[in-house]
Amino acid sequence: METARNISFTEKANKVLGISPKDAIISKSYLLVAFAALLIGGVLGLLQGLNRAGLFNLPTWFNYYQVLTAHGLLLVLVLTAFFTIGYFYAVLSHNLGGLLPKVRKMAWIGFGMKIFGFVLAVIPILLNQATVMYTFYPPMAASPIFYIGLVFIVLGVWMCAFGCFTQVANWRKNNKGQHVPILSYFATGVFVLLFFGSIPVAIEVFMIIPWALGWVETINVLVARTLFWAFGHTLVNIWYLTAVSAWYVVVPKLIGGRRFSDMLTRVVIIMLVVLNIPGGFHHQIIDPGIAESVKFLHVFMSLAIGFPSLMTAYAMFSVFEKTARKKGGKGVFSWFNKLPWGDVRFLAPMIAMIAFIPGGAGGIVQSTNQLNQVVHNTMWVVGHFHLTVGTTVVLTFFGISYWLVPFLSKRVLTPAINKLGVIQTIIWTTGMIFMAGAMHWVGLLGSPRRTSYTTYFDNATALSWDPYLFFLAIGGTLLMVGIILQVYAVVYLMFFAPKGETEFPIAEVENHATKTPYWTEKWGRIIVIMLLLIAMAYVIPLVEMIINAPPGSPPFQTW
Amino acid sequence: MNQFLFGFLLLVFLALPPVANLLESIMIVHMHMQMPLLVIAGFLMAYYFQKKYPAFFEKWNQRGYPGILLFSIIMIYWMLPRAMDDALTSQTVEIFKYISLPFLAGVPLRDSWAKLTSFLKNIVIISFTIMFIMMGLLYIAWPEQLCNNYLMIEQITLGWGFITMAACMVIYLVYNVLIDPMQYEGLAE
Amino acid sequence: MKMHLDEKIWLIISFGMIMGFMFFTGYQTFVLGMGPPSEMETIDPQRVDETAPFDEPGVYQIGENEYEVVMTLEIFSFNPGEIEIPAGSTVHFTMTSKDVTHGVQVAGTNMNAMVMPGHVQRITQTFREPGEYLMLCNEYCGTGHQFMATTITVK
Amino acid sequence: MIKKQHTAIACFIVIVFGLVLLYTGTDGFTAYTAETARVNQLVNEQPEFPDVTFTDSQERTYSIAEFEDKYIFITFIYTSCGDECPLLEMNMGMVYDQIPENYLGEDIIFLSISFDPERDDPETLDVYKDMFHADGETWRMATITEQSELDALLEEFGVIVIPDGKGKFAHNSAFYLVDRQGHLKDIMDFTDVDSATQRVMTLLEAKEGE
Repeated sequence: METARNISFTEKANKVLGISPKDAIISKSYLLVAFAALLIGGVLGLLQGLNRAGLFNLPTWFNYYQVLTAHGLLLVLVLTAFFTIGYFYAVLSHNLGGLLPKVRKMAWIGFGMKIFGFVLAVIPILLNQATVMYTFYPPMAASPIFYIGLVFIVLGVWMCAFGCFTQVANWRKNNKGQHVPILSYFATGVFVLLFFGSIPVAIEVFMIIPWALGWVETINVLVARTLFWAFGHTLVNIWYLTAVSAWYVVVPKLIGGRRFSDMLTRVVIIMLVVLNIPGGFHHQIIDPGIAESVKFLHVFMSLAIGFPSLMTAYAMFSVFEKTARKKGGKGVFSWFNKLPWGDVRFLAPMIAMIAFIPGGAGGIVQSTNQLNQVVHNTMWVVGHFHLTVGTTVVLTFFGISYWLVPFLSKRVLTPAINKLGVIQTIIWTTGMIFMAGAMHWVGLLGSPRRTSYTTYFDNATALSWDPYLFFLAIGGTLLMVGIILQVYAVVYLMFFAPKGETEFPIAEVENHATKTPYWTEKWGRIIVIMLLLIAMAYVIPLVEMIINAPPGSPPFQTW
Repeated sequence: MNQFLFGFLLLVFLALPPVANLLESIMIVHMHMQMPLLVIAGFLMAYYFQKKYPAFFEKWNQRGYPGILLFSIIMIYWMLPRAMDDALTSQTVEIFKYISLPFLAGVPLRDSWAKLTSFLKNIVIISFTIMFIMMGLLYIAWPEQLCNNYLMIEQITLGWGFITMAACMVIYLVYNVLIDPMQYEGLAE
Repeated sequence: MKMHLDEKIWLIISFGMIMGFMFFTGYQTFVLGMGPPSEMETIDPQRVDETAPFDEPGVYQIGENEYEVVMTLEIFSFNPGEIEIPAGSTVHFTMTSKDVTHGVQVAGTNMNAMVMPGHVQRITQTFREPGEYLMLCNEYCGTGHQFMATTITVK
Repeated sequence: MIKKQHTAIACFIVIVFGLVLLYTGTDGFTAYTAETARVNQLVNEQPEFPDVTFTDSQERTYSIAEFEDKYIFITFIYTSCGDECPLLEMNMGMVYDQIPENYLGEDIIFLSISFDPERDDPETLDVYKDMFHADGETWRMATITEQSELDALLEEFGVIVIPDGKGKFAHNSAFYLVDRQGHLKDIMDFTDVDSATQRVMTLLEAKEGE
């Protein structure tokens, strides 16, 4: 117990005075960029939805596929990455006694690199020289500047990851033998995944750049695609892990309860980190050049991620029930009424969690061989990730923003904004039900993803899809309204809300909780196990793809 | 007791003919998945034996040397290309695999690992790393099929599998050298 | 670690569910032969037109009610463009791409496969009901992607 | 003190056990791969060439009795093979060229056996034969159309053929020598042409001395 006295002065000061202004501005900048990306990406999304439904024609100088590339890049990469980093740097600052000066510097360098990289990537998109989607499958070749931009984004992310590791290592040195606070533990897991998950895409981009510049003639298409999905799949699960952190730690506090077993929470994080990267192949289930046995192995790896998610589901509902019963809720379901449904900080993540029930089930469907074949590359997939990323993750982020932004700006959440938030959440949910629902359904009928409005020469089957696409457009319009409200709320809370103190909500563990074993802190071992699993998943197919490679493909520009 | 049960179930599961056939049909899975899983099964079951015969382990494996030696010998034997082929063609060798890996490698590994000093642990890891690198290079570079039951491409894959395993162990060793646990763990444990 | 009984039951159910999925997937793939299209054959993507069988794309009858369709894909068309077969035929598609990655999907059936340059892809589909089936490209392949489609007429 | 002894004894037992294990596992440190073990065993056992019906490049059919009282120099191949078989056949040709003409056809016959009867019909074999300048008489190329007979031969002579699912086979390559009584005499490394020639010549000349 000696170590308890070691808590540094800054840490105490932080608890009393709130976040230091220098740290706050880092997180605020990240969040502002995130929500700016949401606004622009949302507008582009609306244009697409309207075009897809045949209600609106895009001009030739800014076509559907350009819009789609930008929409994907802004929302999948910028919004989520910037929000996650902003959120977790606030966590690190709050949990671990303020950021170290060098960590702060690293966060700023990372910020600059990412913005610079992003600008580099966007210019060719606007010039219609990089209309390759955010998945940029070779042999489609964009302008080399696009890929160089991506390199800077990855380097920026790595900078932030190392900032986090430095901060955590420093804290542990000053607090020997103690467990890293749970949210910082989540941050460590997320940054470990961000770092290792982006290595494959970095390799892919380094393969592409000399090829796009014309220094080498051909490229191995399948290897590039495999490397992309080793990263792409990890990425979505990183956002998911970020959302899960709020569910485990923040939501129980907001409903006035305690959080679920600390040990189990850490085990879930470890499992999500260890099992994540090997799951990428379920995006390639119907690709040629990968043996059926290897695909089967990967079905296993993909489904394994379902296990910690199901553990999470149990944990959450257990916390809800316990808390509500303590408040006098009775019967099998009536305790449900005791939850603070009128509080947007609870409502948004709660709906997010509920959305993950069909979202996760859809995910299991897609990662299973035969079912994947039915829905692969149809609108179903788009519906799926608008349900998981667009609802589960983003709605949790929205919920976080209602306390994180005022916490950072030393302001308070007013009842009016809370009400606006509740309305926003309902609009968002309705919009997503329309949009994701229509997408799932029309996908089952065979409508392909990533295709601008077409009737395929007035084909009867294609014409029968139109009514569903119309629902998609309605959903998209509602979502646009939701985005405007959300961005307004964030700007208001950041700059105009009344001054005051907002608490960083972190729930306590149960009183009689069992002690968490110390091995959970040994990240070195966890990372080695993760690398072994990655090797198990990727050595076989990559050796096959490289040794038995067909002659490579030259670059194509098909837009 | 739970651990013994899990280990035993794992062993039974691995011994089921369809599972065994599937795992043995791919060379790298045979060596780097089935065999380690068998060792893990033994590792889990060891707990029961340690509880049941504490005197035996105390007497004959006092400092862990004989145990780790036995573990290494069994592992080396199963790294022979010959052994893998024999396991597929001869029933006796296959049965020997299911006995030797859990009980002669997994059990002594658990008992010995707890008794070895960290210096010796590192020595063991280093020797296995060197062995894995050499086996890896052999499998990658050898111009002929080393195992009659597996294709050349599988052999190369297995070679790279060895190299990646070795790389993981190197990372672990570097981590052990660079990071002093005393700096982080203190005396609280 | 202390675990409640209901939690144990939940974890066992979760684990069982995942293993169940695995079992059925494995059974369908390896026993019923319903695995996903995973052709391992490769081809030089720049010499597709000179490589058999793709030097002569077309529809070939290979047995009673059995056809082989040798097909090349390039932006933004399928070759052969028109396919006509009698109802109840089983069609074996042998496909490859001459340029970028394409996807082949026939709406209203389970036929769905990626076609990548450098790789041959094979998939078999039986068309029982007569009708016009829409075959389209479901992987973004360029500006004209939305026009890359053809019909399979089943009589 | 006693405890230290226990450790020593245990280590000793383990090492002895290990040596025994490795000794038996490698046939006394002679065979580290199953291939070597197989060759050693075959040469020791000298199995008899089973009764099969050949179909050669000239569409003749005959059994092993055709070559009675002659040495037979055998390779196992398939003509669609890309890398290994042409090399094997080229080396076989080099052995063939070094054998004095008077032995050819009289005391020794060269025989390339295809294990891919489905594709290697007489015409294919005939074309393949010319690629290596085999005359079809003293160096014949044949296949065994009856699958069960073929399998029996491959099994008996330990030739392992695994189809890779892409129309190719993985197989082990060597020179096989069958003696005048129809028993397997030796299996030789096909990459070492000179030793193989030497071995064959010694056997052929031994007869002359009789």
